[in-house]
Amino acid sequence: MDSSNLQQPGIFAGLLAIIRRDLLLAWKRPGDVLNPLFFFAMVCTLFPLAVGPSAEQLTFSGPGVLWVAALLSTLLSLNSLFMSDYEDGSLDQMLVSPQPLPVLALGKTIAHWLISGFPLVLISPLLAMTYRMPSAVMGILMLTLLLGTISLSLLGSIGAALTVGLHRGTALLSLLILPLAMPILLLGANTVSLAAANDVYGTGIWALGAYAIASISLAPYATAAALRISNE
Amino acid sequence: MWKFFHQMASPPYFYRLAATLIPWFAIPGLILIAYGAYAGLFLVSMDYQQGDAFRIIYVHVPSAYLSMMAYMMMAVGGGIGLIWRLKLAHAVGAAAAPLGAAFTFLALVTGSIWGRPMWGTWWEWGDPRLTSELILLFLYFGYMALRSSIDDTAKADKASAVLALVGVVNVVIVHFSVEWWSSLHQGQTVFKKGTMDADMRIPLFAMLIGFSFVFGAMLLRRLRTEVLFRERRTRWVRELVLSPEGGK
Amino acid sequence: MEALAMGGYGAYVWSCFGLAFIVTVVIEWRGRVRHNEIYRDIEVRIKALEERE
Amino acid sequence: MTAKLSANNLTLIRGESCLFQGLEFALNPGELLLLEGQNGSGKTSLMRAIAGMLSLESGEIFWNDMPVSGQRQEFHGALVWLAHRTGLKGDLTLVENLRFEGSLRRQAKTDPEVIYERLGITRLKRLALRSLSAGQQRRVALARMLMAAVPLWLMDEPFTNLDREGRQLVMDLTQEHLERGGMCVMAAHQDIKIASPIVRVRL
Repeated sequence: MDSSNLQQPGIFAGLLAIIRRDLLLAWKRPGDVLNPLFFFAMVCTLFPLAVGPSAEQLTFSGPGVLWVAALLSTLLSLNSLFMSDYEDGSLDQMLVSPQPLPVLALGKTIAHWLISGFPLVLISPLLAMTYRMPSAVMGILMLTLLLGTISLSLLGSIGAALTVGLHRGTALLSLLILPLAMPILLLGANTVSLAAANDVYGTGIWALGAYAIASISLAPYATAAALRISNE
Repeated sequence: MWKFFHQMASPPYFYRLAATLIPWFAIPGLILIAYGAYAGLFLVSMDYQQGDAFRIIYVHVPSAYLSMMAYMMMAVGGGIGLIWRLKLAHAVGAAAAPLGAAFTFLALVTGSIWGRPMWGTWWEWGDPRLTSELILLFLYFGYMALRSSIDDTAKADKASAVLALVGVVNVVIVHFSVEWWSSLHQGQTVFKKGTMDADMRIPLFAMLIGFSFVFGAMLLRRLRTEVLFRERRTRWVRELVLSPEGGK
Repeated sequence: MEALAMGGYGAYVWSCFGLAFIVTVVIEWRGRVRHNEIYRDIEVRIKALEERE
Repeated sequence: MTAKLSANNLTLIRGESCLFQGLEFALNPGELLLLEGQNGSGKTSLMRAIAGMLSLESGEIFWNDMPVSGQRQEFHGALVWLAHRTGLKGDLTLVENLRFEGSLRRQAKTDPEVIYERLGITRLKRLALRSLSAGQQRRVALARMLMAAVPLWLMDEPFTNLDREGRQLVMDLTQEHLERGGMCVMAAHQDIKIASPIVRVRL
């Protein structure tokens, strides 16, 4: 590994470095990756237990349940996004780093998504199967979850940055982020339902894509501003 | 021009100015509301479809309007506060949030009461405006919860300003996505556009302006409280309190 | 009396107007109470400081 | 007024209390800025304000006679921050931690092995930081500082958790850095023995 940067490394190097570090940290603590997945699977199990195993009902409510479970599971994992950095002083180091803070915040969020959002997208067909979702619809489910979890992670990073260091962080984070996340849930779940009903579902995909692009380009700035404020 | 703004924003000046301004907002506002309410309740002839139930718009629409205006004010105030470090602008957010939440609540409840004879149910998920209004209420709750959980006022100001700015972008997205969603489910709304006669509209305008004026008066009063609290350690507050006439 | 009944919708219409009135009054009253509390706290603190000097 | 790092009329209010008011200093290459004061007198806050982490009530900090607020990235590229909390990850090894830091900022030409040897941490290279003592972790943080090729060191209580030998090492390293034309801002509540010119700020 070349560690003799005689020049100031560019922002792309910084972005990759922080993604790599966070992935390495997650690798050393696999619980952080697995807990949201278990949570996702368990919420999906709760529903048939509560309303009964009728196939018709499960097919009808499957997209909604899967999406709500994905939203809650992402929210659960977001709380720890900046927590350990705040506690061990890494956040201070990020703030005085020559790398722009939005880049570092984006890197951390990307790593978070790779750890919690992406595996969730990968296992979603498995759970969708138990809800008797036709395999043709599963592609749409995965696509909406892919776009949706990216937006959720980015949106949630703003909330995590605002609440880092507060005592009642977890409950507060949900209170801040859930109303903001409602459009994503609404677009995602309804698009899958439309696809399941053989209806036109293009609008929702485009809207989710637009949301994801807008949040990639805007959310890191809000997160950076929030981190500066929270760490004062 | 800049000098004027700076003088406006100086806390002791604003504290006194607001006290003189309050009646100038409150009295015209109350007169307009009195006229609008009387006309809306008794003078305007009833809607041929909805009967007399449509008279609820005279409180529902102004409340819904103010619920969104208050959120806009929080966001604009927060933005100004972050960029120009104007403490008074941050105080606007703190003062407007509970008022906005109250009017959002009012818009929700009146909408629900109106829906009861129309839909036969107190709550209709298919109505996009009520759903958006409910999400707006949650946004207000989040804003106030964040504010109250940060002890340091300066920090609470900045953090909640960021939240309000993110939230205001989201309000627009909520609006469009909920419209799309309700169109999928053949959602119905009782508020139809362009079906109002002029004689129905004039009292509604009176109510809108009247509510806005009264809101202004209430906001100014709360701003005075915020200014007093934030400046409690300063010399001018000390002199104000010790002066023989007091400064409530 | 018939005007007040609003063709059967009276209860709905009047409860809306009444609620609007109550909510506005309550929120304004709470605002005033808070203002007076803060003013009194400041007054007590400053007068206590004055006396010590 | 020309100085590499300077400040005028700094006022900082935290919560209810005013930590300092109208504070000024000027620092040139080869000089040490020593912040003295009791615990809780605002030494750390002043350091954080210099690093741009706290917003000041009034005043401005200048780097090359230009306000830091207008050149934050350049200024941060010229400093390292050694704080009470090391900012290193306990789950990662020494090398993994320092490699990450190395990808963020410009690095010195010195061979890392030489630096490890000097600090006496060569044997600890492959261990997770969590398993090291507080003093050893401190030495890793010092290694990060030495590996960065920057003129300005911000050191908040650099002697905590270090034994006598370690404290002497910090003083030697600081001395060498200053002799090379570097600058230091140090908050310490014990006296330090350094031959270079010292600018004192009493809080």
